[in-house]
Amino acid sequence: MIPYPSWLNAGDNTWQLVAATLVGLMSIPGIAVLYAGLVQRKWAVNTMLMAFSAFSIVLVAWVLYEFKMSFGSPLHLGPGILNSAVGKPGTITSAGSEIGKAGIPLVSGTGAMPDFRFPQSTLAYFQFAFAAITPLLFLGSVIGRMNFKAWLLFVPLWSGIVYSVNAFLLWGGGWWAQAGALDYSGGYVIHLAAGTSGFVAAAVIGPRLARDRAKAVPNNLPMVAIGAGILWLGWNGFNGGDMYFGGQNAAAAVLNTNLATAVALLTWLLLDMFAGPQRKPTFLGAINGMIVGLVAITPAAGFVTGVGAILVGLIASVIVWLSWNKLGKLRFMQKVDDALGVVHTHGVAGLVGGLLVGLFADPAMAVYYNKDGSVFSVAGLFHGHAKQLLLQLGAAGTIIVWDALMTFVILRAIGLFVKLRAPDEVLEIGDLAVHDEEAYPSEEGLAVVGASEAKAAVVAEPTTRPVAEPAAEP
Amino acid sequence: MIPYPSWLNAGDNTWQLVAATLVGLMSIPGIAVLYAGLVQRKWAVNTMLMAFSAFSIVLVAWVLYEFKMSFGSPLHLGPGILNSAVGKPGTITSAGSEIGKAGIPLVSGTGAMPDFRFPQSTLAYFQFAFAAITPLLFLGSVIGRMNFKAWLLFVPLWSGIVYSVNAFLLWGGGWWAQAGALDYSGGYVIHLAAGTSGFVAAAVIGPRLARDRAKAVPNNLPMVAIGAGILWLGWNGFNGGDMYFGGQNAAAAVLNTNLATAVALLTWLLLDMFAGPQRKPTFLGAINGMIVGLVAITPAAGFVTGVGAILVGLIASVIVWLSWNKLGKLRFMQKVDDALGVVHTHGVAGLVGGLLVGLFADPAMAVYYNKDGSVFSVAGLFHGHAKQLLLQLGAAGTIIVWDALMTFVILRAIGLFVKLRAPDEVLEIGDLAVHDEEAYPSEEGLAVVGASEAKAAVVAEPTTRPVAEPAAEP
Amino acid sequence: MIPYPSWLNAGDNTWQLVAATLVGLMSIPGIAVLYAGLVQRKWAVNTMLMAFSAFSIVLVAWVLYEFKMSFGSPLHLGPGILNSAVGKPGTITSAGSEIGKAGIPLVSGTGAMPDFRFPQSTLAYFQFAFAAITPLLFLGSVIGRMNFKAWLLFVPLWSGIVYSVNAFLLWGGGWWAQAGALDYSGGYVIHLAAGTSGFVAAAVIGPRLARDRAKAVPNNLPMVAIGAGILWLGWNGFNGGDMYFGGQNAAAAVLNTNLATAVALLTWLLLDMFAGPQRKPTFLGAINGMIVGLVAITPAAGFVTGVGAILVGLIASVIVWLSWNKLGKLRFMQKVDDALGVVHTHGVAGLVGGLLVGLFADPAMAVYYNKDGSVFSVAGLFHGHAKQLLLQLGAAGTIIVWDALMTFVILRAIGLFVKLRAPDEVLEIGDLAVHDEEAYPSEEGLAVVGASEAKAAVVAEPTTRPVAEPAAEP
Amino acid sequence: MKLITAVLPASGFERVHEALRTLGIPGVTVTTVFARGVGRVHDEVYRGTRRRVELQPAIRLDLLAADADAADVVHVIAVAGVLGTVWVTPVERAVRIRTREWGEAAL
Amino acid sequence: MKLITAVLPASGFERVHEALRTLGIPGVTVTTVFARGVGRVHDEVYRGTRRRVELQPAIRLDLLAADADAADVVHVIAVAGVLGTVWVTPVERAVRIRTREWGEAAL
Amino acid sequence: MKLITAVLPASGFERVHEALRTLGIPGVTVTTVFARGVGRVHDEVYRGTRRRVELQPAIRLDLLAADADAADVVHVIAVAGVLGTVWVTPVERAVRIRTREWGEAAL
Ligand SMILES: Nc1ncnc2c1ncn2[C@@H]1O[C@H](COP(=O)(O)OP(=O)(O)O)[C@@H](O)[C@H]1O
Ligand SMILES: Nc1ncnc2c1ncn2[C@@H]1O[C@H](COP(=O)(O)OP(=O)(O)O)[C@@H](O)[C@H]1O
Ligand SMILES: Nc1ncnc2c1ncn2[C@@H]1O[C@H](COP(=O)(O)OP(=O)(O)O)[C@@H](O)[C@H]1O
Repeated sequence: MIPYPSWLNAGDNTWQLVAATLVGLMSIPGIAVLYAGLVQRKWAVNTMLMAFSAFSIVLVAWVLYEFKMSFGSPLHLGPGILNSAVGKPGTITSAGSEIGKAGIPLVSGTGAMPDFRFPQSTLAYFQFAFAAITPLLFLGSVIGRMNFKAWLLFVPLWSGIVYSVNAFLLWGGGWWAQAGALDYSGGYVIHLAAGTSGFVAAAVIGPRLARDRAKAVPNNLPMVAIGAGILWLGWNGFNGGDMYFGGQNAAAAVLNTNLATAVALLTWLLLDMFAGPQRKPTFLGAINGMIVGLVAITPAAGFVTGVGAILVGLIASVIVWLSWNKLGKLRFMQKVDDALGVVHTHGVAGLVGGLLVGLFADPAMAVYYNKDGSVFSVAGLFHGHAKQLLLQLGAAGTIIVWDALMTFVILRAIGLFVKLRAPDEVLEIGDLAVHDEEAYPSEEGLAVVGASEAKAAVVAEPTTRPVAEPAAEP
Repeated sequence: MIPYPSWLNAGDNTWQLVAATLVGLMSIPGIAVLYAGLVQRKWAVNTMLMAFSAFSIVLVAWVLYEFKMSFGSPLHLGPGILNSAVGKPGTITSAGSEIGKAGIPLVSGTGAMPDFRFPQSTLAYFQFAFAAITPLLFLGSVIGRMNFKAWLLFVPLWSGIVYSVNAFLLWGGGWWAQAGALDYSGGYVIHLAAGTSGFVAAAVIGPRLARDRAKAVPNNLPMVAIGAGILWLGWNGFNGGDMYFGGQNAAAAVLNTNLATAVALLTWLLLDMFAGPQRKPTFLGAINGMIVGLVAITPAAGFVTGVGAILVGLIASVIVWLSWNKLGKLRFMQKVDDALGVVHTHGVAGLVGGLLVGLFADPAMAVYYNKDGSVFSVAGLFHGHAKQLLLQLGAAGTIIVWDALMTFVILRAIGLFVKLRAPDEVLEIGDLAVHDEEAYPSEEGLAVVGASEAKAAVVAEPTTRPVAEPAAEP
Repeated sequence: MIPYPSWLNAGDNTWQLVAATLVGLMSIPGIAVLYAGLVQRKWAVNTMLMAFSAFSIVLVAWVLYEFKMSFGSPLHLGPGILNSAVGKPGTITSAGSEIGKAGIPLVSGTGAMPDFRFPQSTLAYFQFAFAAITPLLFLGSVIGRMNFKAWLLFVPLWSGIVYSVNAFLLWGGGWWAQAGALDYSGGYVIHLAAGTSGFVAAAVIGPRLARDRAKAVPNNLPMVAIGAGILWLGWNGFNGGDMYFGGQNAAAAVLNTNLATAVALLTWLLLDMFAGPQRKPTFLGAINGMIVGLVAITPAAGFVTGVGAILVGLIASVIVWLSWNKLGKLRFMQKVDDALGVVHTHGVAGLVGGLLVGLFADPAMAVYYNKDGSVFSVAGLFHGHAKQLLLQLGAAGTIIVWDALMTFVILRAIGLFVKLRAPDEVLEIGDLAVHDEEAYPSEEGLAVVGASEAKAAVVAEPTTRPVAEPAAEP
Repeated sequence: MKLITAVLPASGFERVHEALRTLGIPGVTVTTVFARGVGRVHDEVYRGTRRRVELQPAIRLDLLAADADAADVVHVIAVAGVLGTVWVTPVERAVRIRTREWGEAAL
Repeated sequence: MKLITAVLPASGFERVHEALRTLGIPGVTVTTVFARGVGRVHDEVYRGTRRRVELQPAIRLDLLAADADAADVVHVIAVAGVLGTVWVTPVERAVRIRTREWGEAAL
Repeated sequence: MKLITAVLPASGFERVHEALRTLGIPGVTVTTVFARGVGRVHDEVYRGTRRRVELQPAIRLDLLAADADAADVVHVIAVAGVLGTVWVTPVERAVRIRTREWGEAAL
């Protein structure tokens, strides 16, 4: 008896499943508690529930239609980019599509990469984790006013219409992939998408209450640290898994990811200390820097060397720091209430990282090997391949336009049936009005009343006097 | 020089160790902080210490006698089920039993599964993680009144007498395994067991103080989110590891687990929104749904297809929602103070999941392969094997009766030597009385007094005046 | 096309990357939130930022010079130990050093161990995680008064000068490794080093404010539980990864690690209950015991049997409990303000564990296998190799002297340029003074003022009256 | 008009509050405070360091009452409570903001 | 000298505080309290168990004013506020510790 | 009988509390409040947004004293403290619930 077929390699399958689990942890509990700690106390529960429910919704959509739209056979909608912009929807719930060998029609078997060594369920689950984290990221733009029901509708529509096109174009063998645009593990598909869509959604839905914007301080920084730590280390799976094998490029991607992140964190920290308005190191600034580094290295992780990773971290952190502290203070930007600044830390950072691939991608960084010993790898402008930068620009433009447009359309369409914003009197109160729950419930409030059935018991409770009595002895 | 013997496959060994680590994380910090956030503030420390100490106790018991009782050679106690209900106790602390090849006498080499490809220490550690989480789960039934010393005695006894029998019967090649009853990774052995034993223990130990029951609100929902997130993703190891190899069935089990969980979470959410008493989505309701999905798919994970997983999530969530909101409100159920409702989310959910295996198990889901290319798999009622449902019922009945009975006996026995409940005046106060610690200590209390040795220093501290002075300048 | 070269084994590479990720998680968020929960509320942000920034700094130093100093070719500085005490500094940022096969000049290819089966980036990243956690550990000694800028300078200097020597001597094939001293995964290199350097640093920098020392209660025990849980399970990678392969010895190291930890936790718990001053089980005591077990088994994990692991846990826990509760109360020890007691839980525990290797190391615990089937393993005093104890003593002495001395020198040198302590008026206030942030910000403070630009908006906000109105209805 | 202030142990507060409701006192302001003598003096011990906590959490209750009712209210509190202290201070005037009612009408 | 105490809903507090600043009142002590009638009575529901929370978080404001100013201050608070209650108690003497000023000079 | 109320900076509170203990004052009610002037006015900056925090955490102390002792108590507080304000209001009657003692006996 043997445990699995010969096309399957337990090492590669394990790596992929572990990478997927790490990416899953980045969403739940990672982003959920990172954002729960960053928002006002009165919105923490709402934020977490939006995260948990979006994660669930995307998985259901994913197995029912979205995976095939992202990684299936192309749906030929017209000429040019329309010929391979999205896949035919379909389910992946049968036994065959769970335990059969993984494959992406336009990629596997075309010589673009080696045969997968794991089953389709591994590929589907790994890619689900990426699809799921994307709405969670731009949740940061719309928290504090979005109607919960509208969110439940928005997520499957956005994921099915927007995300699947992003993924198909760059990873499913779609038009931009064929043209040669690169996105190692989601600088465009995920982060630029989240930044763009979040910003548009924030504009369409409108700002939080003025009073909330003025008073929006975080509520729990250690909670932020937990989310941030899980994000950082979880990113080992996020970027490490996109070679699809537990090989040398995966390891290099992991090291580069950490390196760019460390540099970006320190860069932001030093900018805060020596150029910031208050000239002090701040924890939340460092975390911003960290996220910028993680996001910016994402499209580049396995394509650049360590030097490239250091430069990506440095450049992205400086640019986003300026974007955050200067651009973000402009009247124009203040009009749109991107609550947690996703447009900077994910949108700008993802864009910068994607363009830097066009500069720094180094052909010496072997992704795969040909049988003859030659390597499969990619090159950017600094390695004699100027066209790569154009390709990166083109792909970025496509993502920005498509995502912005469709986010707008989807929200307006939902707005016909359901209010996009919760009513102001609900916003005044927050979690308690939306969910009858609050983040840190206090018994004091209740000591004061008690549940009606319980009250009689409490008031009459015979233990009160004798128990309290000894306390008076001294 | 070679790193390991040829029977060992690093991919499979890695998968198994990672799976074990994920299950370990589900207990510590997962369950520990999930429960710490759900209990009253005054019981958070007690809850966490019970979790950490039970985790430790089970490991010591595991290597000294329990692993062999669960997965060793059978102890022939009589005819029928008694002939193979439990293994002979023994230690696994020698070099040979740590680095030798793994084996389960009644399973390995019988043709029921392929040879293990990892050492005995991997098997022992993996299975320990399951043994350890079980008492942590039913801890949720008894928190807020159980005497800590009684807990320290209860855990090794329950684990040795009850858990090892459950495990041996279904996983160690015992009577029910031989008969063909199925439990992919612990719907019965762990969750039905925890639900049953927790309920009985809650009844035997008696309820919390009436005042505590009335005021028992959670204290920290983001903490709950952390525990819940770790539970969800950790379950990838919980269910993914039970094929014992990093193969196609492991991947399918992971995908199915997530799918059932997502469906169950959304089902509970929608029930709360459209059928619940307050018609609002709640975070803790969603978490309940999540746990129900995870538990219900556990006995089925690698036996059903994606469709099966969706149905398991849906059916289990509806049934447990009703059990929680309707059955749980009955006077009868209210009498037993199952503090966190473990009987619903683990007991009922595990039972429902186990029975649904008898319906949905699909022979197309290959667990292993025979050399001739045919597959080893199992079938339920809907795939022509009606008997499976009976087997599932029988195994469930055995677990319920044995666990309920022995939990009762063990607690009564312990009660002869140690009080099962802490005294009422201790219960009034909680953590501070039991451990001299509280969950969120405040310096205000101390500012007010200070430690006696330190007081002199503080009062006389020369810095106070000059330091405070500048504050008055403006 | 093939995914990776034939010298690479995906299973081993995956194990190593996962182990590294687990160790990374131990630092971020593990230690960061463990310490953030243990310190006074007013120092939580400072502690976390020091942790995140040290983690980043070490990685940058690591790829630029430190990895080569720890695991590169020896720098011949003189006779004897000076001949192989540290490696030649150099970068590892080129493509070749990222995707080429891993190697340690003085170890690989010398017959001391099998050839690596993963790339250099895996080795570099794995070892980075150890280098990074070391300063985070002794951060616990100096929190609550160290100047943040001095910390930013101290970390790269200490890591480059002290850590790299420790690592080279014992792991990089340096003098003590050649002599036969053993440190499975860092009892000396990391924990003894952290304990020693932390204690010296605490002495050099001076104590916290007397008022702070008197009132230093932890602020969040569930946060401590999260950090502690991640530490425990993360240690599966910490000790499991040091065989460098996903083999039988890795599995045994994991099981032994957990076993020693469980025993040490329970030992401390029982000592607190039956010998402690207040005769009560305490959560933070249990966590101390847990850390002691983890630390003490670290140098021994794959060298001892299960019985050895139990003894290591038991002996170390008793000794450190006495050290903590008796030695630590002496006037001499009180003079040095080792804020979180790192000298006990890491220094003493690491030393005890290292010496116990000299007693319990069991030749039956195969680390690697020779082609002829014989095993490579080590033996301690109880297995006929008395010299091992002397070697362990010698290596410990070297570490203690070198680390103490250089920590002193480095700090004094930094002190010439930057104040080592923050000024007293900053210490009075804590996080708010250093970072303009606090751990649990409250909107109450702000409700009271509001940001100046925002105030107008708030005061004039038209919604206030109508929104508040309905509240008055009942 | 009088201001009646009571400092009560947290555990006994429900009884007093219930008694006041029965009496028909609608408005009451509740503050969480620290007081001595309202709970057991206890130690907290973190990582082996013992600290005495002499002030325990308690509940402070402020309520306005008409001159005529003040004695009754104090009596009710004293009877319903187990531990704690009550005191009465004179109030010169009171305003209910919503209705702008002054004096005893504002109660 | 008078002590003026106001219990206000948290959301209306900024307006009152701002009004007082405009009036030039420097010292004020703010306490977070629980009060009835200052917010919507609501339920909290955890895991299916409903509990009524009748007392909502509110802000209590204490400030000392000279006899002559007391009426003005009360008026300002009543006009700027929306809900809540204000009352005035007599104060016999006050000391500003830093300057050791007594009486109305201490304000 | 008098009610003496002091608002003190948190850091100076120990000294005052200690002084009162030396004076033999057993009962005292402590509330955590927000006050101005008791600490450095500072800014909090989260993610680049600066907010001024003018009210700092402080400690409010209420204690009842016999008419004869009130002046002494105020004096002790004023001497032991560094910053803050103290004021005295008249109390008409006090009850210690446990013993049902009235008036000055209740102190
Ligand atoms: N008699 C009272 N004693 C103490 N506090 C009171 C009294 N009356 C009102 N308050 C405080 O003022 C708050 C609002 O008062 P209320 O009279 O209920 O105003 P409204 O009728 O406008 O809602 C109350 O919740 C309470 O805290
Ligand atoms: N008129 C007042 N009413 C109420 N509280 C006051 C008053 N004056 C001062 N306080 C309280 O005392 C604290 C310190 O008073 P302040 O006069 O500002 O002292 P200093 O001038 O020494 O800083 C204030 O923040 C406030 O809380
Ligand atoms: N003189 C006082 N001034 C202010 N508060 C007091 C005074 N006396 C008692 N209290 C408050 O009431 C609480 C209980 O009073 P105490 O006289 O100690 O009651 P008992 O003697 O019944 O324990 C005290 O902790 C304190 O908060």
